[in-house]
Amino acid sequence: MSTPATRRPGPAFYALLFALAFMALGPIVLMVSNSLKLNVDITSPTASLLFTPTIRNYETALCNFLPYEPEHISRCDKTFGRALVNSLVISVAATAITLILGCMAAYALVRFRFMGRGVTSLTTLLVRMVPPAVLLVPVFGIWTFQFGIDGTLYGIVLVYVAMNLPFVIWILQSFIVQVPIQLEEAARMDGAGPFRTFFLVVLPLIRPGLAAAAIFTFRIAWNEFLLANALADRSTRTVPVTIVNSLTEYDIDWGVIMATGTLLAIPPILFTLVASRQIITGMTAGAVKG
Amino acid sequence: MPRIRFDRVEKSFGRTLVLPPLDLTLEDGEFTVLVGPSGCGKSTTLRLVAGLETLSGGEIWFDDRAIGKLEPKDRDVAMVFQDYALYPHMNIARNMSFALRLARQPKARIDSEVRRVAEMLNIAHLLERKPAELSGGQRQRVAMGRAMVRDAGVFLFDEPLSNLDAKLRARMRTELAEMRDTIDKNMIYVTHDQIEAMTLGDRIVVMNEGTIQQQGTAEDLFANPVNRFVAGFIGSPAMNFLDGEITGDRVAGDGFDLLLPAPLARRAEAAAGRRVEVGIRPSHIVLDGGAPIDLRVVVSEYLGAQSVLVTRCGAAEMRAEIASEDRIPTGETRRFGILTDDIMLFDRETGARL
Amino acid sequence: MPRIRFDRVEKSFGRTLVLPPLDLTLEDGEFTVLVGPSGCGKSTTLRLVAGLETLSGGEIWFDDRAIGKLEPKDRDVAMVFQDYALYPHMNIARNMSFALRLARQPKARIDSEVRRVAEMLNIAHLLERKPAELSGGQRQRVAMGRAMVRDAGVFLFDEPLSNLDAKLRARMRTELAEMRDTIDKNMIYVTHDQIEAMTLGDRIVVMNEGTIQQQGTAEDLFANPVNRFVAGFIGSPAMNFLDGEITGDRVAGDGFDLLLPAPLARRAEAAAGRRVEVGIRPSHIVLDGGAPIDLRVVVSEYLGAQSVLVTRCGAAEMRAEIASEDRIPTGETRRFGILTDDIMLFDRETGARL
Amino acid sequence: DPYEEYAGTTLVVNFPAHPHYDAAIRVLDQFTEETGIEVEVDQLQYLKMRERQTLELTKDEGDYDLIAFVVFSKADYVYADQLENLARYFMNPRLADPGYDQADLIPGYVENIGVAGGAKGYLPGQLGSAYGVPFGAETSILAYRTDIFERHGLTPPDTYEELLDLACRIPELEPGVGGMASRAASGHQASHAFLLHLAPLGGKVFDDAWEPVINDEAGVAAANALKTIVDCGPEGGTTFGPAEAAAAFKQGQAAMFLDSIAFAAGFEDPSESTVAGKVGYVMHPMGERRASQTGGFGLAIPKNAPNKEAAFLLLQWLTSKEGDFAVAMEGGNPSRFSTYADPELNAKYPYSETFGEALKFADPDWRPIIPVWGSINADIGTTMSQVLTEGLDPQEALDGVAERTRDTMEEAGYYTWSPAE
Amino acid sequence: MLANANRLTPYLFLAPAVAVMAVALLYPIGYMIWASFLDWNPSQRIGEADFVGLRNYVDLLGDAAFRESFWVTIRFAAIVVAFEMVLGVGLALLLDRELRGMTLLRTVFILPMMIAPIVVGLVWRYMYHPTVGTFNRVLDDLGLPSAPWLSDGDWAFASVVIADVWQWTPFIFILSLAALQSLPRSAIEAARIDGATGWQMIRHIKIPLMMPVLIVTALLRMIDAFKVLEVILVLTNGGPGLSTEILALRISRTASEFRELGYAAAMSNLLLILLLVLTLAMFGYTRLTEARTARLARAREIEVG
Ligand SMILES: Nc1ncnc2c1ncn2[C@@H]1O[C@H](COP(=O)(O)OP(=O)(O)OP(=O)(O)O)[C@@H](O)[C@H]1O
Ligand SMILES: Nc1ncnc2c1ncn2[C@@H]1O[C@H](COP(=O)(O)OP(=O)(O)OP(=O)(O)O)[C@@H](O)[C@H]1O
Ligand SMILES: [Mg+2]
Ligand SMILES: [Mg+2]
Repeated sequence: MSTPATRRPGPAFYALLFALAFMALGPIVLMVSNSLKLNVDITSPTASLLFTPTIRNYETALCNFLPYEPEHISRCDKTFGRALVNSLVISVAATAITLILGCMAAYALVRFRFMGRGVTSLTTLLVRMVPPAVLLVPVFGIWTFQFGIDGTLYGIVLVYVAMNLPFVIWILQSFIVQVPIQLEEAARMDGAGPFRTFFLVVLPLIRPGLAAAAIFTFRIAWNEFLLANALADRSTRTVPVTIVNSLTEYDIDWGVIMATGTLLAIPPILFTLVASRQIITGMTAGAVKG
Repeated sequence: MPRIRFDRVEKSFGRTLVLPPLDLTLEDGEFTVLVGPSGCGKSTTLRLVAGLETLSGGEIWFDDRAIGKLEPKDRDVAMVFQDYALYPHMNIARNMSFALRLARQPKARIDSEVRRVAEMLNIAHLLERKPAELSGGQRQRVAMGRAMVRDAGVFLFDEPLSNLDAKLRARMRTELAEMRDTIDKNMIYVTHDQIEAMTLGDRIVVMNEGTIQQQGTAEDLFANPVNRFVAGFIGSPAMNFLDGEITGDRVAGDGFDLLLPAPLARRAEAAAGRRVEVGIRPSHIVLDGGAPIDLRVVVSEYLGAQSVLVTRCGAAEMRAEIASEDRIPTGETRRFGILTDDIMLFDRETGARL
Repeated sequence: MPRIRFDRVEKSFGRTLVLPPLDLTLEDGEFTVLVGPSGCGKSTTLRLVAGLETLSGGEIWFDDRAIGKLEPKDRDVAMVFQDYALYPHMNIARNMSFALRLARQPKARIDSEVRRVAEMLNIAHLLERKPAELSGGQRQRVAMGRAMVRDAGVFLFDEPLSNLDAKLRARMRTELAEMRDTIDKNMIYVTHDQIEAMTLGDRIVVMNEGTIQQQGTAEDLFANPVNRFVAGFIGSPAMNFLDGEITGDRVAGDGFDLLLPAPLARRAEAAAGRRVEVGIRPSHIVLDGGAPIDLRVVVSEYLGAQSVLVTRCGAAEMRAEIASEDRIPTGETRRFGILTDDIMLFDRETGARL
Repeated sequence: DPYEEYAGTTLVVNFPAHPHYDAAIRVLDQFTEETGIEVEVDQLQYLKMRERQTLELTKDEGDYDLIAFVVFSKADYVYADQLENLARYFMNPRLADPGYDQADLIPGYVENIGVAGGAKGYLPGQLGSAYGVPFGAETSILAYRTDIFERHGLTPPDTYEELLDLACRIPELEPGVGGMASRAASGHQASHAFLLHLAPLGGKVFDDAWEPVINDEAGVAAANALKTIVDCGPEGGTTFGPAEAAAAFKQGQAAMFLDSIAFAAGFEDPSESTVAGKVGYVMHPMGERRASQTGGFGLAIPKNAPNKEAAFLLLQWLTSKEGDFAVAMEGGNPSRFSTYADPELNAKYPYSETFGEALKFADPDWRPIIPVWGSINADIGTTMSQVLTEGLDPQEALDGVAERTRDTMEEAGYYTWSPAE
Repeated sequence: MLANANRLTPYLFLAPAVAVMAVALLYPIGYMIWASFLDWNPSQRIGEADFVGLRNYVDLLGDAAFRESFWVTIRFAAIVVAFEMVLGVGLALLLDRELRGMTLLRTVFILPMMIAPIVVGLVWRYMYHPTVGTFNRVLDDLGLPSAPWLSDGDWAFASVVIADVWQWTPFIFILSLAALQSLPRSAIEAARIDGATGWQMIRHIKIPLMMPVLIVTALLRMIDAFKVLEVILVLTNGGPGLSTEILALRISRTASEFRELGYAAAMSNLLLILLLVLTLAMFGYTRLTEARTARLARAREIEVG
């Protein structure tokens, strides 16, 4: 119903929260602060909390976006911008498609008893157990020689959708189960067929689950490296691929890595902020008596 | 609008048999009220008509169409759920208009229809709220409104007014009665409220443990119950039952000995010596006149114009309904009169009325 | 057991003010019934006592302890929720025993207590089922049972019998009455059922839109309502109201002209010429005797022993309660009698009783 | 003009992310200017590049016209018949530049990177033939801190004895400074570090009949040398990859560094290095013999390349005297003696001469380049890591490696022709 | 609902997802199963590889490194899943309240998961660095001896576990939080009235009601823990020795570094079987279906086909 009367949390709660937040954030703060340092400062054994921040690393990472040419950069990697766009397109598309297909399948597995349900559901889980490393070569071969979609964005989206579907299907099942079935009954009485019942009634009510699944799916699609590296060609490469590709064995440019890592983290964090707003209480309050 | 016919309909949940084979016909345009004790299968019966449960056996016919396998949306049925089942993510207006929107009705029609029904239900000021922000009775009214905006052939109401106050309930009753009279729908209505059952139903069907005990008009059931169950179930306060034995044209038991009226005596003749239960309605126990009986008044329950006296006749409890003006002190034993013309006799084993 | 005192308690949900400052005292060991139209704030009041809602203002006192900020578990309160709120993952037995198990009662005691209450509620055969496998009324009984097994100081009942049939309801009423008499608890009971309100309540509190209209015994409220609202709310069928005007010791209006009894006439004097509403209870319209009035019978509603006649007096609707034996043909205009000793007058603007 | 026909073509080349190729990319504009051939570079981390190429080369028509390949890919690509034999191009008078001067190319590099089909299949020999040209090839040298050595009157080591002695003596003389920074992380790094010492100490992985001899005396000596170096090196050395090892040296945490010449430029860059200007370079010390590492990259034309001839022109241009010099001036690693001898280069990079000298001892066979090398390499690396961190006995460890290696070789068919024992 | 539905409906709902998975996963997996009977290097197309029957599997039995990494994997998965479940669920319970700035705070706890694994690996590698790393610096400031974070087998294992727990606890956290927020509020109110204290509420109401989600979450996390790759690759590359060489890493190296695809496929098939057995043993088929079928809502399903 409405906000329940809860006792204000005590200082212990805040202390614990602070400690946990510190642990969660520590490495990230380190990453961000190192991204503002010169390499000498990062690796110097005497480094301290005090340093003069520099945006050089960001200039390097983003050099092809800058209107000017920073002098410390001897060579500008022109692909970052394009990769960013690719990454965005791929992850958003993959997330959207995965969620839609996944929740539909989950719904079927939860609400219908039909021939092949057990097998379907277990197989779904099974395909998630295969490490991508072994799938790499066959996927590349099939995409290239059979489907002819190597190097295309939708080729990558396809494999991401498939990879994430099992997760989405399984996780959403347990959220769909919790939707009071009476609501679906009501919708059917109101003349909705199964699809409209699902999209108009069930889907809005599993928003917390969807949001959680979306965060996760987006994250995988955004950060995935292995398959993207194999399937993407020069024009469809994603940001993680460009990052990894710029690492050398000879000289880890910590500053630039941290800067790129920070930049790379921004879109999924924004996505998380938006999505986690959907994880809200009491979606089904007031629906039924029971 | 269809005539609904249950043809040996069965329903069980797992091993729990809820409806043993059930036959029932609901005529076109009829307002049928289902009553029966909690858990007797009323909701299940409605849900079978709606298509929300699969039949375990038998068939349901809408006119001459077997609908047992049809999807709910193809049955043209509107329903008010006992547990409301409101869409928690839609506001009230959208809850009520959902079916119309699905049917792609013109927006203007939807709005005016929703407003009309909402006003009738006193919830017009709540249209923007979500179900979670409503009181129990308001939710129930939304559930009601959701069915009433629709133009279905069959309406199913599952205790739609149980959480409303008497006044609103009376008003809703009137609305429903009007709806029953003006539009030609087939309506099935489940209620525990005797007044609703009696005032609304063209026909009342009394169920117990999944089987139909009796069906007929309110007067039929009240005046001529076929068995002890119906007699005890219909009428409020409920009929009193006294264990007795028939000897000749009298029936006697612990604390009473009554002369049976001629027609009843004739019917009872066959049962001479049999152990029976004597049914006496509280309204047939009067202060003056009738066959005398001594009752000890235990409690007097004030109900407004009437009061109910809880009394003891031997070990048995007897309730009598009297006008509140006639104050009876409790604790005393007093002579009352029984209008023996109206008493009923039931076989103590089978419960059948003699 | 505590005495519960509401001290200028306020509650609003966002911008919706539900309870304007409310003062109310519930004595130790008292059984208080809250009645009022749907949405008037009854459940909110109970939830405030339970600690499920935060106060927007004021304070609630249990004896001399301010409990406004206490957690529900520290208030020693048992509650039956209007929407049941059963634990979906526990079977019935575990639902009912949850509080006892939390309190680490001995297992044997828990079992026997649960069984006792379950039997009383007719749900002993369902103890192994999950809530989802129960009918609406059965769920409600579980909700009831869950509170009744407990030994709390305050019991809160939110329409606990609304989905039960008349018979079971009568039985539960008796149980509750017994509980009220034998154990010394503070009980607050919300109901829409007039009979429950009248038979159970030591005191009845009538609320409307969050404010208390009147409190007192059932007879107080029925016989001496302070305003039109209470008069119209208490009593079933509800009081009839006719617009009229006072001239001298008469009150007249469309289709009627009644001589006021002396005491009322005296009180009405001050209001001479004022527009009033005349309140006449359906039971005070009789077939013989009384002040004559012509009424056109529109509908006759059969209620068992009684029937309600819906009649027209001018444009207004009047209901009369008569014994079912006295059949009155509908459609005819007939002379009835009004027992003028019992009529009431209300100011048409303020609703206050004259 | 040999280039005329191809002017306007866009070549797609696949280069690793590596300082040498960074330098090469900087001179590509010059190539385009001179020839009218456009070049588009796809630069990848070198292991990823290898993975990508593995997949890419199986296609019917590939994306790349010219690839840079890691030296140990030579076996895989040539074996799978995925590289063009360069003979076709050097034979073609319209393409081959008469002034190319093959003799100027450093032989150790060419043999190691470019040629296959001779002895053992992966080495030069009578029937060998070139599939690639070294470009960005590397050898090992010893870098040391001149200031520390001067302060304590030390001379840079020329033999392993001296090296190991100094490696452990310096931490005593100069507290907080490790003797020598070396890569040693589990896997490829530890294996690489071990092999770096194996050849100078007189060992080999296989004998001429492909029998593993890694566990002989020289092998054990190499393992012990590595262990000594890591033990006396900077703290946490067992987790170092080359970058960390170099970083430790740059930060002054080690007095010596024995690894590829490719790191030298970084040491001299004051924006990264705290020891710039204080580094001296000498040849890889000798044990039984002088044998420095050979490695790095070569350029090759894939069989499925769309523009092979233009690609050859680019390959030839980059590895020509002029190209090699231009790249070297940008900070690359020359592949020609003439470049190393160039005074202009020496003026800019004073250490070049030492490097040129060291290259004469570059050993093309310091590690086998055969298709099954990957798993053997990993096994050596893991086992070495156990020697370094878990105190596993070197002899025992290497015996184990030898045994497993033999099984691998057996399975791969290397003993098909040798009589069973 | 659930009664009287068209028998095609479930298949229509499933079809798109199944089609995508069949084309993009099952088909390649089919290849991989076939590949486990081949001697296949990635420079070959599959048709060119030699059929070797069960040789890859036979070799696996005698592969000591594989055995070792098998146990490392099991240990790793068990430990991280246990830690992450406890931490993640605990955190979710802690943050399941309506305070100001909650969305932001929740995002903070989700952050670690959003950082690219490769970057996570590098950041932690930096923090574990023997001299300039954060941890040793702190130890140093506290006057404690520095720890061999990545250079000792047991320490490295622990370090890898810590990094994984840091990165993946958010996974459990979000899903538990979403589950908590979807709980029927009325049951919680009832329990408060029944006198449940915070812990009892968690123990008797929240956890049991979250169970379907928790089971699936633990299961998915376990499966993923068996596939963790990038972070370990960057942190230790499986070392020192084989102390952190989990199977996924070994499989990936076998495929790309050793170029023995058939052997890698055989390993991954064994991993698959292991996971399946573990899944069924730990959760049981019934518990799994229970997570799917209605424990809560009115227990009805559509029966068709
Ligand atoms: N969360 C909420 N937000 C806004 N308004 C609310 C909320 N909860 C209840 N209300 C409003 O407060 C008023 C009182 O509600 P309450 O539930 O106390 O009514 P009630 O007297 O119990 O009614 P009923 O008999 O219908 O159960 C209602 O008008 C309702 O719409
Ligand atoms: N899913 C189920 N599994 C097992 N038994 C069930 C299930 N649903 C209902 N029942 C049982 O079927 C019987 C009939 O239920 P139904 O809901 O039709 O009762 P009802 O007549 O509507 O009662 P009420 O007046 O209490 O709502 C009840 O005894 C109930 O316990
Ligand atoms: Mg029901
Ligand atoms: Mg209420």
